[in-house]
Amino acid sequence: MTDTSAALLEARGLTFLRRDEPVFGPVDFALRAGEVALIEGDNGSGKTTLMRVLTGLLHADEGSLLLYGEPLSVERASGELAFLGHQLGLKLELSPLENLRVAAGLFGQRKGVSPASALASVGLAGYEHEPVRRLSAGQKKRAALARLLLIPAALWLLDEPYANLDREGIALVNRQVERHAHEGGAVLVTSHGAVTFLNGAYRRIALAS
Amino acid sequence: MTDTSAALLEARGLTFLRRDEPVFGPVDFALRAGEVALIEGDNGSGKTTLMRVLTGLLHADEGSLLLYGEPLSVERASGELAFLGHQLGLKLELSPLENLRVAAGLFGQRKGVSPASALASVGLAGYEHEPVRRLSAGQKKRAALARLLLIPAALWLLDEPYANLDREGIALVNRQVERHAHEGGAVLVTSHGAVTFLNGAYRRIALAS
Amino acid sequence: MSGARVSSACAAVLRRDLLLAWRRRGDMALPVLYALIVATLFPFALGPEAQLLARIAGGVVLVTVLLAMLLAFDGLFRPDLEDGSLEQLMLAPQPLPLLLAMKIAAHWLTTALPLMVIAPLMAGMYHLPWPAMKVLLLALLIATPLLSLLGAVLVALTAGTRRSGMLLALMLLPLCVPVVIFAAGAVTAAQQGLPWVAPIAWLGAALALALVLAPLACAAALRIALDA
Amino acid sequence: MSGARVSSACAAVLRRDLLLAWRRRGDMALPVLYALIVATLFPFALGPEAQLLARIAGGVVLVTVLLAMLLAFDGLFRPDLEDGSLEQLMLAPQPLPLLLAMKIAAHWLTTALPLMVIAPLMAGMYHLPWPAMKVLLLALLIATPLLSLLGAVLVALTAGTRRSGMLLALMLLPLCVPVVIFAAGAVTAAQQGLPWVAPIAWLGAALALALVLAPLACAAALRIALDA
Amino acid sequence: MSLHEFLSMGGYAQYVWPAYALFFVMLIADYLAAGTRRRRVLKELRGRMARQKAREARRRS
Amino acid sequence: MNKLVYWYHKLGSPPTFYRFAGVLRPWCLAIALILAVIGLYGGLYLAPADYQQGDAYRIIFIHVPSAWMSLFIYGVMAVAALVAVVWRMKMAEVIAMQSAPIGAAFTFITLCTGSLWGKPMWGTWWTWDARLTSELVLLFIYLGIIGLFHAFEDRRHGARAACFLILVGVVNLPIVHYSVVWWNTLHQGTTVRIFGKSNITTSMLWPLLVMMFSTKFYYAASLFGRARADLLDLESGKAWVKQIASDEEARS
Ligand code: HEM
Ligand SMILES: Nc1ncnc2c1ncn2[C@@H]1O[C@H](COP(=O)(O)OP(=O)(O)OP(=O)(O)O)[C@@H](O)[C@H]1O
Ligand SMILES: Nc1ncnc2c1ncn2[C@@H]1O[C@H](COP(=O)(O)OP(=O)(O)OP(=O)(O)O)[C@@H](O)[C@H]1O
Ligand SMILES: [Mg+2]
Ligand SMILES: [Mg+2]
Repeated sequence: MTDTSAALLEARGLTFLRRDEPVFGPVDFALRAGEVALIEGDNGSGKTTLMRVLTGLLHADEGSLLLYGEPLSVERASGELAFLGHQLGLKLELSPLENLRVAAGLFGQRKGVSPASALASVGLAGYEHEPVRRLSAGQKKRAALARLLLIPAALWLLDEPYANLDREGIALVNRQVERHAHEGGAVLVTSHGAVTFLNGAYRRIALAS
Repeated sequence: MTDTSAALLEARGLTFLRRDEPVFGPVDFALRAGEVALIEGDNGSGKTTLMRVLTGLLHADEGSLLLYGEPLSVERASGELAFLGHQLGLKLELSPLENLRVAAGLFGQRKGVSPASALASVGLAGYEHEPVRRLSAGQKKRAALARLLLIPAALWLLDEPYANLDREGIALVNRQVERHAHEGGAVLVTSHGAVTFLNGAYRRIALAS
Repeated sequence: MSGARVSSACAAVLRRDLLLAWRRRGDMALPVLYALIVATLFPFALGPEAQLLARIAGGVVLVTVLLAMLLAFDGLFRPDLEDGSLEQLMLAPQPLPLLLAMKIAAHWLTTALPLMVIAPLMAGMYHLPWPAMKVLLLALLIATPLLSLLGAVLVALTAGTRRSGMLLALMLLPLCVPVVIFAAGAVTAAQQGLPWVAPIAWLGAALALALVLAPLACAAALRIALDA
Repeated sequence: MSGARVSSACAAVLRRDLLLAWRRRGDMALPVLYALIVATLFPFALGPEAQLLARIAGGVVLVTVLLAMLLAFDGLFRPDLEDGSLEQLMLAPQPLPLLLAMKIAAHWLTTALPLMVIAPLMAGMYHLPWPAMKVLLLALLIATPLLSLLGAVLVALTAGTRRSGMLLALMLLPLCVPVVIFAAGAVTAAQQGLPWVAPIAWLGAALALALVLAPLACAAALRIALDA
Repeated sequence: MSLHEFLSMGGYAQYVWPAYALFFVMLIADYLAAGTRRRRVLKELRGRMARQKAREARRRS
Repeated sequence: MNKLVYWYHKLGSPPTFYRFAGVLRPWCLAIALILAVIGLYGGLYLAPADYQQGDAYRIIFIHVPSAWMSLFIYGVMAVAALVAVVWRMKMAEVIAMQSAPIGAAFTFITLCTGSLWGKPMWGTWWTWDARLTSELVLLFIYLGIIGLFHAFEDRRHGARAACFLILVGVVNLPIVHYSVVWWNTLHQGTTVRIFGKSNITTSMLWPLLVMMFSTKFYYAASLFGRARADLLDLESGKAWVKQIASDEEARS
């Protein structure tokens, strides 16, 4: 089916222009199964923009983007990747459980994981039926992280997953990322240049602003 | 007219309730002319809420608030204080100069200061006629700071004035605050517990979360 | 790992939107109230003469329902766009037009259907006779999903802009003109005892076409709107 | 230090709002287009019979202008609330009701006045005869500021809420009923050659009252809406 | 007056009885709404109290 | 006077009001039910058929009390709203806000029963008559108040805004009422005259008055119930509410 020896995700000379000025310069990298990479850059250096290009929602103006060695498109990418952006994609009026059920309906779910168990493993046991509106910012983030655990995507794109989280939450993300890489997935994480929370020596991709 | 020996602003047992739970505990302080004080607290500890109570826009549920020894009300407070909040109060479609002219019309202006000179002294010379929409976040903040220089208010309430500013901008705020205190004004500044930018040993008012 | 089936994905989207509408049922009532109030205002402006009111009943009810639907369109994609749910929908491994069709169906069920329920009430207050009322309801039953579908495409196009309400009205109303003409034509014909099937048939044909094409166009428009 | 005079503060507010409207003149055109299109839809819905159209001309123009104004009300305080300008206005050492009166005046000038300009056009499309047209314009000239003032109070109340458009319509329309009755009554009377001064005089009296009370109520409502 | 006569309301039964039915249905629904709301509020409150207790227990341990 | 102030403060305190309302509620409901049985017996059975309207007029025994209630409740809300806006009294907010759905229900009943009565009498479900139209507008005013209340995230905040709207609506009510009257007389004479008091004989009048009192007591009972539930929600951080929650759990 797909060429499994090829990198899971590969970018070659990727550039995104806004009014003919590059938001981020040419970016090259290849991400294989089991790898974690960190995208670094200051505010406004184009991290979020890059992430959205990688999901296929935005089109790069120059360069090419390959998923399993084939050109990436929204149709091709969908289902293969899980995206956690600045906006969490949770409905405030629904409970975390109801939100996860929708995700499971859309994306399917991993074997051995249920919405309730995913919530429990991000520390939201007891909050399953509370409307998301009433959760604190950190708890909302956790509910969004539970979606990653639930849906069967190989590539995780995490845009500033640490924001709003306390120490324990940061450790939770790190554990989650490492486990996913260990199980054969791949993870891209963005972070402000100054502070990094991922422990371990992962590959760094720098975006100059 | 007003009892000048009394503190410029005095809070006694000030508490603000949301759904009957205190957002910040009883706060007591007195601020005299020439003083600067720092309000510290974590995210969500109630700093912004306290500031809005001090402007008279929100009503404290318990405790009392005195301006020049008299109970504070919006009518009494207006004109005496200048407030810089999370929202800067700038119109994005107007230029910094036009924005400042509106402020001068509403609040009057200090002797010897004009909108243009205030803009120059916050480093926005050359940007007077650009719509605020096209300014960077830091430049917007500077335009809001210029308003403080322009209008004749004795008490400054600055809610996180350092956000979005670079090193030079931070130094600018510090100089501005010190000069204002020196000229007989009083300043209240909020800041996240972790990092403080004000140099000098100012009084600290801690809000427990 | 097990992927999701298309049917369960559609059910999930439909159920989610209906559940959301139920949780915010206060908002759901507003278009209905709006229509009722607009319909109430006209007699004040025109005088309470029963014959005149009966003459314009069909037209007023149609235009009022249309205006109320128009105002509710903003809620079709904007909330999902703002909280990131729309991105998640677009990243799902399912045909996007189908998922959007489900969203449109939910929107029709929660905004147009309540309007259709009160349409007889409004028409009754305008003294529309029963045979014409039947035709009016039939016309609404075909015209409102048609408008929902057309509106969805335009809402998708304006999804990325700031003040989309007015803009939407501007773009949608010209499209509405033919719909209104045919629907009102059928009602008037019925009121005068003339055959009214032809305009309804045209509306039906347009609806069939829109059912196929609108979700596709909507998906394309959303992709364009988000790509910025 | 020199305080600002009340007159210069009022001028500053008025100038600012007019300037802003000018910078966003595209948005300013939208209510006008909206009214035009709604007014266009009715003949399609009712058929082109000149006599019927003339009969309902006054009412349709009034209700249409009202609906268009309604849609523009959202822009009265919300932008200022969101960017913090409103707080600055409330902290100014000037009587808030006066400053708000200036904002309302600017809003009337930028939304209702253009609508008044096209009102004759719309009425002409409906074959309203000239003597009645004069009365219609006079009625609009008094009714629209009245609506602006009443609307401002309610907009101020909903300033703190999320989806306020529909809610505003719901709250405003009962207040509109008397206004519409008197304005339409005058136009109908003129059309029938009857004396039309009495309802206009009533409207004028209401306007005088609203001019005094509405800014005060508006200030109180805003203080309530912001106090949370 | 027979029961039938009473129920037929002199030929106006189709207007009188629906009016009375509406009156009672609306008021009963209105009255029950308070009880329903009260039960829901208390249920939510008990959930919140249980969570608080669990959190305190965790903190103490 | 002192006694009045004492009770003002006493009933202004939520736990006291909660207990007070809990005691009174069943009594109010019982009285309402007994009066309703008596009134309906008198109205539906004892009273003779009207010589003009036949038995259709019997709708009067729910229509008119409901119509009176729709206006009476607005009056109560206006007083409560005034107290709430001026003195920021929490109980007044609760009473004003919890009365609104009951008032809306009575208004709706008035409209529907009137409509059901109008069909046989006037031959139409609805005419744009002054009284009918102003009652419809009253329904919209009620719904606007309820809508505004629920539009705010914070409930006390919403209550304060809605109370202000109630006061604005008070000014509006007579204007709407009279303008609608003038409106109809502007174009044509009153088409239908609702018959005057003189037409009512004592055998019809007393059940009407009994029903009037019954609806008043019903209102009190319903309001107490709603206010109690609302207080539990509003004060859910307070010890007395937690006490009630754990007590009820123990009992069940
Ligand atoms: C939808 C239709 C109707 C509505 C909205 C309506 C509304 C009202 C209202 C608001 C009142 C209270 C007026 C006040 O106390 O100031 C009232 C009273 C009354 N209505 Fe109706 N009504 C309707 C139809 C009818 C019909 C069809 C009849 C009888 C033919 C009727 C007979 C009465 C009577 C007898 C009173 C008591 C008048 C008095 O003594 O104050 N109503 N109605
Ligand atoms: N929709 C947009 N239209 C125009 N310019 C945009 C848009 N979104 C972002 N930009 C600009 O593109 C640049 C890159 O933005 P991006 O959001 O990718 O930065 P980022 O690295 O994610 O920053 P942050 O650390 O604040 O999240 C910024 O200069 C920003 O102002
Ligand atoms: N409009 C509101 N309605 C309800 N709760 C609010 C509202 N605004 C703030 N809060 C809550 O009140 C508390 C204090 O908020 P506040 O904004 O004063 O915090 P802060 O100290 O300024 O935080 P930050 O450092 O993030 O600015 C928070 O828990 C917040 O969730
Ligand atoms: Mg970013
Ligand atoms: Mg803050």
